[in-house]
Amino acid sequence: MTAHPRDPQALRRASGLVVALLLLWPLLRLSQFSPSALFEAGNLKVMGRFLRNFLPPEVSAEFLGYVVKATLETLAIATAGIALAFVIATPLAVAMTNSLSISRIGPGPARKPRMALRVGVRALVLLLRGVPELVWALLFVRALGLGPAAGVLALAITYGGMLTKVYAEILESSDRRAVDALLAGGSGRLVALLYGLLPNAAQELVSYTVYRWECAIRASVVMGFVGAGGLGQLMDQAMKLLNGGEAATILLVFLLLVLLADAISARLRKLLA
Amino acid sequence: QPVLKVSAIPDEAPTELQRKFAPLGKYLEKETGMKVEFVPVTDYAAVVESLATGKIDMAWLGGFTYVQSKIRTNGATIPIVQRQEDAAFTSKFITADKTIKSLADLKGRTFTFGSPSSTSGHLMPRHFLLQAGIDPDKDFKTVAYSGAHDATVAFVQAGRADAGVLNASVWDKLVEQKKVDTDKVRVFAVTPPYYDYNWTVRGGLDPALRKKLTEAFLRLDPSNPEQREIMALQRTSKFITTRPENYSGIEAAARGAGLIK
Amino acid sequence: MSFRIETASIRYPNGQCALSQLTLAGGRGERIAVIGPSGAGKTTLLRLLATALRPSEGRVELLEQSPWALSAGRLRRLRCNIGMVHQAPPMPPRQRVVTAILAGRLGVWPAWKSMLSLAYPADLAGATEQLARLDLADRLFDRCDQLSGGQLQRVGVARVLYQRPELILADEPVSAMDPVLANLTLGELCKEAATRTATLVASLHAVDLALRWFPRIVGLRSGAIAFDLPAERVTDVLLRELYASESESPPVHGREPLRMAALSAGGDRPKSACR
Amino acid sequence: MSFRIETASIRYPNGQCALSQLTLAGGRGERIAVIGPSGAGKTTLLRLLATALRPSEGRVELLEQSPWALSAGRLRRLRCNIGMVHQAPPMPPRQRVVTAILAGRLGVWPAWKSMLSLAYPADLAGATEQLARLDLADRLFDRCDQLSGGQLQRVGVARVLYQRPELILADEPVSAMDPVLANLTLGELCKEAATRTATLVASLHAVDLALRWFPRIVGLRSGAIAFDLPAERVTDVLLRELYASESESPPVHGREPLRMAALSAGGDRPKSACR
Amino acid sequence: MANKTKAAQLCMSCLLTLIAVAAVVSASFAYLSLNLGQLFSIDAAGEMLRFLQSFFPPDLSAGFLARTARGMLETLAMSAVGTLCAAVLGLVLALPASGRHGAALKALSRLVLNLLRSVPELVWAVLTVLAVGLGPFAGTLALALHTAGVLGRLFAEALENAPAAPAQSLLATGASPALAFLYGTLPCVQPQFLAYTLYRWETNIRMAAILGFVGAGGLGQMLYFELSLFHLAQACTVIIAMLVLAALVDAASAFMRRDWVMVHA
Ligand SMILES: Nc1ncnc2c1ncn2[C@@H]1O[C@H](COP(=O)(O)OP(=O)(O)OP(=O)(O)O)[C@@H](O)[C@H]1O
Ligand SMILES: Nc1ncnc2c1ncn2[C@@H]1O[C@H](COP(=O)(O)OP(=O)(O)OP(=O)(O)O)[C@@H](O)[C@H]1O
Ligand SMILES: [Mg+2]
Ligand SMILES: [Mg+2]
Repeated sequence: MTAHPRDPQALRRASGLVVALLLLWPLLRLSQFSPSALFEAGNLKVMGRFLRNFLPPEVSAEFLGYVVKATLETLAIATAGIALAFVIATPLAVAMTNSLSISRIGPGPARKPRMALRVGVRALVLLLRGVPELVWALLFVRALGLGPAAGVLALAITYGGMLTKVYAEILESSDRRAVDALLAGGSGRLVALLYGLLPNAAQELVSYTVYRWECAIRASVVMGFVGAGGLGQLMDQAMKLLNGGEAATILLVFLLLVLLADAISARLRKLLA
Repeated sequence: QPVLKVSAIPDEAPTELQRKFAPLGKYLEKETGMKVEFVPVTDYAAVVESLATGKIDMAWLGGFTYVQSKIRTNGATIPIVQRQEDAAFTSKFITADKTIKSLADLKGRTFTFGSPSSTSGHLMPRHFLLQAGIDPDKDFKTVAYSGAHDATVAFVQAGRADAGVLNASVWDKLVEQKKVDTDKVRVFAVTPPYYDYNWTVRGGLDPALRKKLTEAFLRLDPSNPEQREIMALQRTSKFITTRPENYSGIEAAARGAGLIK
Repeated sequence: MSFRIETASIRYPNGQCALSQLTLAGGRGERIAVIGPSGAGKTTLLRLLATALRPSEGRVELLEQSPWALSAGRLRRLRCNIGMVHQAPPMPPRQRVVTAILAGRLGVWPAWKSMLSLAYPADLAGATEQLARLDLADRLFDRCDQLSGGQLQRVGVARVLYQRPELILADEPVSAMDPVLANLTLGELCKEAATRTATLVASLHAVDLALRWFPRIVGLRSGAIAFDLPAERVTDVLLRELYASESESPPVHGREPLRMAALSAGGDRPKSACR
Repeated sequence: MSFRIETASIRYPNGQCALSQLTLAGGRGERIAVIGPSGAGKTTLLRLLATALRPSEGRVELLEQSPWALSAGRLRRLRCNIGMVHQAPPMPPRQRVVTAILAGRLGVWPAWKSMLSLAYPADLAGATEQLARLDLADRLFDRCDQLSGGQLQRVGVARVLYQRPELILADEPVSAMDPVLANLTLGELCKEAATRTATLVASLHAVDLALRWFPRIVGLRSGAIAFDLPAERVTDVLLRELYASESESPPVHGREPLRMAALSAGGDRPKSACR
Repeated sequence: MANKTKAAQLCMSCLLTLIAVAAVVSASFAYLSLNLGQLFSIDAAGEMLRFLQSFFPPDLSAGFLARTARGMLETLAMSAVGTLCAAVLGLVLALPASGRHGAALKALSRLVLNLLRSVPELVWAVLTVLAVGLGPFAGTLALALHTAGVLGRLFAEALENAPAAPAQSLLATGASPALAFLYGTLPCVQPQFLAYTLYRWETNIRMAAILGFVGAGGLGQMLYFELSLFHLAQACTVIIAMLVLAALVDAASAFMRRDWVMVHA
């Protein structure tokens, strides 16, 4: 019988915990974290009064007209933006995913340059999604003028960056064995993606894409900026003016759209199951 | 048919701006024979930027945004007309707090401006605050930017900020429309007058068209029942011509406040 | 020479040394069984031959080429000629059997064909044929996660049969199969290797199967070669030594099957179908 | 009675009928081997006994209880007493061996203990002990995806040994092990069953192992019981029939090992360690 | 051959769905009558290039750098604390939402998640400002509430996709669903969860931008301010600071993905 070994991870875990706590403390201080403020009677009363203000929702014909028009526009912009973002994201994600790297196996020839390339793509994607939408919008307004085109492009660029990143992360997290077998059998990366990763990851990819579409519907910054209006902008306005009734109506529309997105997502996932 | 693209700084809700512009747009269509298209945006910078790059032809600008557009185009944009009232515009400091009686009481309180690009909601109040010895970046507890004049009122009325500042014309409108509870919110200080809003056309716009537009504005007459509505919506009784030099005071104030580098 | 490994070592990232200074070569058309205790490095050796692992030191030569000196494109072409049956079948659970089998040719198909094949199988007949050899043709359109252990393993074998590589590697290809099926499957693998004079290297736990189907037996132990002999010269003693647990002497129950297996090996090994 | 299945059928959602009208019972302390061709329904039968599948029709009684009539809480308690070694070890790849083994007792540990155990293993000694029985004590802190096939399978067995259930189910528990190790493992499973008079039901492909270690053999074919006999009465003919491929007569190579296995079974089966 | 119909992977409904998606996308483009061709004219390229040039060089004066650094810290704190709270809340809601505790709880928790995320951050910010007053905590709370809805949904769907065998095998040995989750499912989905959380953190760093207006401060408010005033050099500095933060999070996510970090228990 061997003497019982000690867990070799124990020390690392304990020190990790300590470091995490040490880091968390200043962060909590900086963000002035104080949940007790939530439950102060005065604050609750103010909030309650404000929330009562949400009822009844605004249903005047004029406002509903605005909402319907904004909804249509928003849906169109979000759909077009996501479609372009998808076009941008797919090749970038394939290029960025380490699991799909042929040179990873072994490691084989050209490992270093490929890794450098991946780092490059990573940086590019970081730039796409890291530069605020507003800046992209300003840029495209210069080229295309005010109007949906600039908004769609700004959305496409930032969301393209976000989709790329998340696609890559999803692909990276799914089971590698199937791809490894394919890549070691001489297939190309695109084909390995289709035969080895997608069967497992497709559902999650689709569900994230639909979620992004839903975010695009809510996005207000870009659309308002380029004069495309949209639901998000109406919402911002209603909230800034603390107009509860209007906000409630728009919130209901948001909720409906979220439910719609959920239904679409569920349907697509079922198709892929 | 050629199109005249028009926009306005979003110092009020874009829907409101659109409503205000509709009859004026029809009038200008008739006067110029062009199709007039109004593009509402939600960001001051977008208007300045599009005017500077010729993506729109004419815009309703604040004094400060005009100065910005002038700087960005090296003086190419041309202000053509302004409302009579804009020649002596003021901003009003408001509060819902009984203990605030003068600007000096603001130290250590929370305060909200309108948009950072706003003349009457930010630049000039800041300028006069500085003159009164209050540095907003140091002396206030928190500074928020509500984004629009009517939002500032909402902020103050809901108690989210101890005090705020907005342009006099919007305040009067809100009071008139009973959109503000004057029992709670009151004006406790007013700025000295300054030049503000104007209609500016982009550089390179056909001078003949510019002339036509200027004249169209100047011809507006409240005694004409059709044009009365336009004037009422623009909240003025008369448009007057304006010149770039009118805004050198604003430019100086902006430089002094560090808003133009 | 179909493959040649010279003093190759493999060390996994966690420091585990799975093969040390191993030297082994096989000629075209040879059939080699690798046997050895659990953790001996059989899978590692086969993955080395499949170019899935790069030796930490030493040299590997496959089908007259040095895989790790090749350009990326040529390495891919080389890999198309090497097929591996994995110990745990690496099929995505949601994939259909027919797709999993056709995936064997992805390396040689043009990309458009591979993509179209996702919508409609590009070579139904071919996939059916290989599956039929393993008595599973009726499950062509089932999903991989709807198969039993033995059925899934046969799909893995069928994929390699469909691939038609010059070097066939099989990592315990029959571990989940009943005796009759195991014989059938090894028979098909051997037949495939024989008709195309491809090289077959298989790791096996069932010593009797190894001795029956493979003329050459390599015993692996702790990452090194314990013996490398023609099947008829593999003796009971050698086997006992090979499998002896490192910590203690072999358990008493272990003796019988070994002798039995060894005995039957010396006797009437059928030579018919293979070569 | 340890378990009793009465005319139970299992139909998978895709329509595949894996068990049809099967009736089988086992007494406390019995050791039963289930053998049969690939796809016969062995795994399905064991999953039925593990309450992982609910019969489409028929009745199941386990440890004197009707699992599907129990409340959720009582069903959980029942399940604590049933342990299963899966055909494909179901360990998350990134989990460490020690955690995977300790997971065997989750059902009986209080929740706080199980949670704490994620931070620091709650019962290092216990896990080491079980692993040592299978000759793998030195891999306690490795991640499951860093083990070889046979090593991972042993982790699965160790988990059930650690669980100490009254009904031990083992689905091909030694398919990835070499002969010596397979004997060692089956020996430990039998010893465990014997010392605690637990019931052991194992499916096996290696007929010789089944005949050596199990007094009672159940032959399964196409979801129905082909025979259910004491080991010494399992004849060559029965086995040949059991494994005969449905489409054709058994391949000629199949004969030898079967006879061999059957013969050895009749002979000197060691009875020492088990019971 | 009867197999022919079975062989085609594209079923009728898949085809219909594909067509529907294509139709909706082209309808959107048509509705907006987009003319993206303009983008590729020399003129447009020149305009954009000139605009980009006006951002450089960034303002690197000590005073502004110090302000930026303080903004970075504030943003980091708000986004980190907000995301952390959201991850915890999201996980708690994701478990029932993935259908582990029955259909009723699933529907309920899904509704809560949908509500949380259909209300944009900005709206939450207005509410939280009323609840706790102007300041970073309001921003933190707003981020946390919205993000919880988002992460909850993403977690739930990742859970539904996770391999079932490990948890099933534990359930079959009598482990409670919660423990089966901890020992069987979490190790499989943990990388995915971590990736989503870190990614969301990155998003929240940017989102803190919008929250500037609740007086939460940080980089977001600075960027909004400087961009509005066309202080492009200063805006450039702020953008670089945001990129640096995002890159840090990105690197952390890559680091966590390393095999030797990803040990589960
Ligand atoms: N990915 C890995 N990381 C670290 N160590 C590994 C890895 N894979 C295998 N090993 C170790 O390397 C040694 C050889 O493993 P290998 O899989 O080659 O054994 P094997 O002979 O195939 O055994 P088995 O018969 O059990 O499948 C073992 O000790 C194993 O634990
Ligand atoms: N999840 C499933 N869905 C549909 N059919 C299944 C599923 N699992 C198994 N089957 C089918 O049920 C039948 C019995 O499967 P089972 O796994 O019980 O066989 P087995 O006897 O264990 O075979 P093996 O020896 O190959 O493991 C097989 O035909 C198999 O294809
Ligand atoms: Mg192996
Ligand atoms: Mg089975």
